[in-house]
Amino acid sequence: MSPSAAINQLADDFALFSDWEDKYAYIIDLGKHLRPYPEQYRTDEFKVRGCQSQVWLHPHVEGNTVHFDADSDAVIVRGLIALLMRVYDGATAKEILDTPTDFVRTLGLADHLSQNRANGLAAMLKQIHLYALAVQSRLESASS
Amino acid sequence: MSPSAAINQLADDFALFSDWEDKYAYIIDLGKHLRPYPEQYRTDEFKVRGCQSQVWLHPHVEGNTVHFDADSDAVIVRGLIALLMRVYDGATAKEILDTPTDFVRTLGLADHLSQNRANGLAAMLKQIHLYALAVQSRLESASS
Amino acid sequence: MTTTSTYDVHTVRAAFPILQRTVHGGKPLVYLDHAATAQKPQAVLDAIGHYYRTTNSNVHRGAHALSAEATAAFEDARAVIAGYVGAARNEEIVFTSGTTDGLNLLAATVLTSAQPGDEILLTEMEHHANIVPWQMVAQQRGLAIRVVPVRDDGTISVDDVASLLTERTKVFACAHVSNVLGTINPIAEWSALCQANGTRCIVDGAQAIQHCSVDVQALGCDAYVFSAHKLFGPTGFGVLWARYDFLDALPPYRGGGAMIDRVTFSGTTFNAIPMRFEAGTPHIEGAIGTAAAIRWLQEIDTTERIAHEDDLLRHTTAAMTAMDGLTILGTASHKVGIISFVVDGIHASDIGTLLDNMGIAIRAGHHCTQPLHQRFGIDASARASFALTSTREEADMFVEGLAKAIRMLR
Amino acid sequence: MTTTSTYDVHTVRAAFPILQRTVHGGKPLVYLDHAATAQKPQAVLDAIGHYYRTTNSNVHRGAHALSAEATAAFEDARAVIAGYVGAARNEEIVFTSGTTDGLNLLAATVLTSAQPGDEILLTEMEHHANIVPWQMVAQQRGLAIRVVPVRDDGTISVDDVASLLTERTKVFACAHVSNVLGTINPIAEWSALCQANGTRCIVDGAQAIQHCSVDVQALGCDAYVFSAHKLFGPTGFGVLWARYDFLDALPPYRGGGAMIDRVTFSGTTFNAIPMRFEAGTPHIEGAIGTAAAIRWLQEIDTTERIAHEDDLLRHTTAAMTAMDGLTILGTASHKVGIISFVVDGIHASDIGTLLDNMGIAIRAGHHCTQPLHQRFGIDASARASFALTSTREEADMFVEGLAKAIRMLR
Ligand SMILES: Cc1ncc(COP(=O)(O)O)c(C=O)c1O
Ligand SMILES: Cc1ncc(COP(=O)(O)O)c(C=O)c1O
Repeated sequence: MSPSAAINQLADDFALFSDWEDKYAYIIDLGKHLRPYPEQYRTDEFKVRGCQSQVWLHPHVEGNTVHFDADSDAVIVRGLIALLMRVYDGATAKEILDTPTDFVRTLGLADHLSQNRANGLAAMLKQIHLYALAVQSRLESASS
Repeated sequence: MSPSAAINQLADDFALFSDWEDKYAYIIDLGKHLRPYPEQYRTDEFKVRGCQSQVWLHPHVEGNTVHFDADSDAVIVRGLIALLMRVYDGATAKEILDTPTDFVRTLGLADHLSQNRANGLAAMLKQIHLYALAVQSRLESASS
Repeated sequence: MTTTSTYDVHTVRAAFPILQRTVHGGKPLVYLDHAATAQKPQAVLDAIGHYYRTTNSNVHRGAHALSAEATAAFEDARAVIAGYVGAARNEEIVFTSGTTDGLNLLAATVLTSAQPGDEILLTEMEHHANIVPWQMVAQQRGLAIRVVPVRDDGTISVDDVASLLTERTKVFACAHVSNVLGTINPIAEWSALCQANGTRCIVDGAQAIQHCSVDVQALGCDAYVFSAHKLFGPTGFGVLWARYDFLDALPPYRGGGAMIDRVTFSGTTFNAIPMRFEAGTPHIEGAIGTAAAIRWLQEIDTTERIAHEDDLLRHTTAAMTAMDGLTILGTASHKVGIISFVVDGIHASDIGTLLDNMGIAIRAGHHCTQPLHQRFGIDASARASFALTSTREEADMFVEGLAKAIRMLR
Repeated sequence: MTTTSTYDVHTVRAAFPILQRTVHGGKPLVYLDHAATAQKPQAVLDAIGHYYRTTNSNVHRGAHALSAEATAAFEDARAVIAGYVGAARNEEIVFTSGTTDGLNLLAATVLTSAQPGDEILLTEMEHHANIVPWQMVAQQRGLAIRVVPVRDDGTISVDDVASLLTERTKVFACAHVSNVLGTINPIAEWSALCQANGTRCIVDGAQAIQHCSVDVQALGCDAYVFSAHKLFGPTGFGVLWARYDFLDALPPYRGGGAMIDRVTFSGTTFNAIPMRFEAGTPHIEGAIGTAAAIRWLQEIDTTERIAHEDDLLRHTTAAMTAMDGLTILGTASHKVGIISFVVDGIHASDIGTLLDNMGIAIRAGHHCTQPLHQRFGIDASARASFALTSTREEADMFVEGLAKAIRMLR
C-alpha cells in the first residue's frame, strides 16, 4: 500500500473512535503486536533523541524500497510506531519524501497525544525523512 | 548647639520653603559655602561607598567632641553634607549615638531627595555612627 | 479530613487562576506536577503587573524617582527573602537565575584553592543540577567525587555520611528534600558532621522551599539555594543564601556591571557582597514577584499547610500501596508530598499519557536524577507531587485514574 | 514634525501604562532613561499574565497537556526571536539571563583552547559587561587584552581595528551601539576584517536591539547578545545568537538539568545545542514575554520609528549644542537617540537630581563605562536616552529643564 493510501485507511479507522479511551485501547493493542525489533540494533547508534521513553529505529534498503525496524519501551509509543510503519515501511524513498508529515495532526491524533509525545514522533519522522533523503540522493547520483 | 537643637532649627528653616526650587536653591547655596576639605584626606581611605557622586569623610576627635571634614564633587551632596555637619560636627560621641538618624526623612527632605541620594546620605550617616561608636567604646573602656 | 480541620484548601486554591482551567476538552485540570514547577497565586501576578505598570526602572543606577522606587522595592524583596529563610543579614542573600545557577556559582567559586585529590561529597539522590557542576569543577581541578549511597527506603544513613567525610572532603553538597523520593534529609545533623570535619555543607533547597519551613540557622549549613518558580514565584529567578564570612571570601563569578568597584583595562576591583555576585541588570521583577509569593505564603499557617500536605501524602500512599505490582520509590517516614513509583511491566510514560488524557498532570521520566534511577535499576518512574492547593478529591481522582490506566495497559 | 508625518507617537505611547504616571507630586513622568531599561507595552504584560494564568508548567519535561502547551509557547518564542534577528536556525538561539550572562558564557567557552599570549581585542567604548568577563578569562589563561581607541567624536577608525588585529587575536568583542556615545559601529566592516584574520567577532547588541533593525547575517559576526529588558521585554532574560557551527563546537558552560544527555557519577555526556547551554528550568515567562514584545514591535514600521527617534536626536542635539559650557560626548553622524553630556563646573549628579524634581528621568554616573569616561578625562556624565515612545514635547521639556538646572547650579 502506498503511504497516501495507508494514511487514508488510518483516517477511516480513527474516524470510528468516539472517545479517547477506545482510541488509546487501539493504539496500545497495536503497540503490543509490533513486529519484534532485532536485538543487534538495540544500541545507542539507533536510538532516537527527543523522546521521553526510549526509541530505537533501524532503517535499511531492500531493492528499491525502504524498510524500518523500530521499537520503544513504552507501549503507547510502540503503538504510534506501528502506525508510522503502516505508512512508511516498504515505501520508496521518493514516496516517503512526498508524504506530508503533518498527517499525524490531521489524523486527529495530535488532540490526544501531548506535544511531548508528538515531539518524540517528530524526531522519528525527521529520522525517517533524513534516511529517505540520503537514499534518494544516492539513487540520483548513481543514475546521473 | 546640641544635635537635637540643630535638628529643630533645621526643621524651622525648612518649614519656610513652599516649593522644591527654593529648598534646593538653599541646599545648593549651603553646598557652595561648605568648609574646605583638607586635601591630604582626599584619598580612597576616606571615600564613602554608596554614593553616585564621590564623597569623602574625615572624622577626628578634639577633646571630648567629634569633628568631621567632608566633601563631595556634587554641589547638592555638599549642601546635604553641610546640613549633616550642623547636626553632628562638634557633638559628643554620646550625643551622636542618641540622635535618631531618621531626621532626614522627618525634615521633609526625603520627599525631594531621591532614594539614591538618600542612600549616599545613609552611607555617610552610617560612617558617622560607626565612628561615634568606636570613640564611645574607647572612652568607656578607658574609664572602666 | 479531621487532621486539617481549620485549613481551608478551597480558599487557598481559589487564589490560583490556572487551577480553574480545563484540559483535553473540558476535563478539570488536576495538577500533580508541583515538584516540577509551582503555580502562581493572583498576588504574584498582581505584583508583577504592578511593578511593570508603575515602577519599572533599572536599579542601583538612575538618579531619578522611578529608579529609587524600583531599588527600594528590589532591596525590600531581599529583606523579605532574608527574613523568610532566617538569614542573619540581607547581604547574605544573592539573587541568581535559579537553583542551577546558584549551584554553578558555588561550584565555580568555592573550590578555587582546592588541591588535586581533594574530595567533593554528593549523595546518590542528587538532582543533575547538584551533580554536573561539581563534576565540571572536579574535572578541571583534578578533584575526586564521592557518593553517599541511598538505602532501599530512600533514606541515607548518617553513619555513611560520617564515614565518607575524609580530611580531604572540601564540600558536601546535598539535597534538603529529594525531588524523586520526597525524603527530607536531616541537614542539621549532616551540617554538624561537616562543621566538625572542616567541610563546607552546601544544600540544594529546590524542593524543600515549597514544602518545609526553612531556617538556615537551625539547619547550620554554609549555603542554601533554591528557585523562585518552585516557591510560587516567577521563572528565571533564584536565591543563594550563604553565611556572611563564607560568602564574603568567595571570588567573583560572572563579570559585568554592578559587581565591580572600579574598572580599568589594566585591572578591576570588585564590589562588596551581595553585589559582587550580581553582575548586570538583575531580574527585578523576579525579586519582587518572589517577595509577593512569600508574603502570600506567610498569610497561611505553616503547621496547618504542612499537615494538609502530609495528610494527602499518607492518604494517597495508603491507596497506592494496595495496588498490585506497584512500587513506591521512597518510603521514608519523614517525607514531603512527592510520590514516585513504578508499575511492573508498564512504562511510566504510558501511565503519564493516559492520566494526562483524564486531565491529571503527573510527570514521567528520570526527573533529572539518572544516578538515583540507576541505583534502583530503572530508567524512568512516574511521579505525582502535591502542593498546599491539592485536595483529597484530586488525590482520589489520581488513584482511580491510575488504576484505570494500569487496567488499560495490562 | 514633517519627517515623521505618518508615525503616530501618541498611539505607540498609549500602549505603555507606566508612561501615564506622575512623579514628585503630580508632575508627568518624562522618562528619558530608555538606555538603562525600556518600559513594557500592555501586550507584554498581557502575555505574562496569560502565561501564568493558563499555561505555566515546566518545559521539555512533563508528559501532560500543560507542559506541552508551555513547551510549544516557549519554542515558538525561540522561533520568533530567531526570525527577528535573522538567525539561520532556531538552534542558534540560546536563552540566557541577559547580555551580561551571554558575554560571560562566551568568555568562558570560546577561549578554552587559547594559548598564553593570545589576544582579546576590545574597544575603549565597551560596557563593563563586555570588559570584565574577558579580563577574568585573560587572567586565568594568561591572555592579553588589546583595546581599540575611541576618537574625540566617539567613533572608531576602521584602520585602528585592522592594525590591532594580529595573528594572535582570537576574539574581537565590541558593542554594536555604545550606551554612552550612541555611536552605531560598522559591525559588518569589522566582521569582515575579523573573518579575514581568523578572529571571532562577538557583538554586544544590548543597546542596538532597541533602536536598530538587527540582521545577524548582514552583520556577519559570529555571535550577538542582548537583554530582553532593553527590548520592551521582561527582566532576567536575554538572548545569545551564535552561528551554528561556532556554537555547536563550544563546550558546556553551566551544568544541570536539560543540558545533559546522560549522567552517571563516572561521567556525563551533553545535549545538543541550544539545550547544552540552557541548564535548569529556563525563564519561560521571559521567553514568552520577549516574543510578545517583538510581535508588538513588528506592528510598527521600522523605518518610521527609526526616523522618529532620529528626529528627536537631531532636534535635541541642536538645542543642546547652543547651550553654554555644555559638551556632548559622541557626535558621530551615525548614532541612536542617546545623548551623554557634561557641563563645565557642574556635576552630572546635580543635573540629574534637579531634573528628577521636574519629573524628568535621566541618568548620571559612569554608565558602567569607566574606561570610556577616563578616556574623556571625566568621572561621570549625564545621559538622556530616547525611545520610540518619546515625543518632541518631552525633548523640549528636557532641554528647558536642563537650562533651568544649569541656572540653579551656577
Ligand atoms: C552596551 C551595553 N552592554 C551591556 C549591557 C549589560 O546589559 P545587562 O545589564 O542587561 O546584562 C548594557 C546595559 O546596561 C549595555 O548598555
Ligand atoms: C532537588 C532539585 N535540585 C535542583 C533543581 C533544579 O532547579 P532549577 O531547574 O529551577 O534550576 C530541581 C528542580 O528541577 C530539584 O528538584
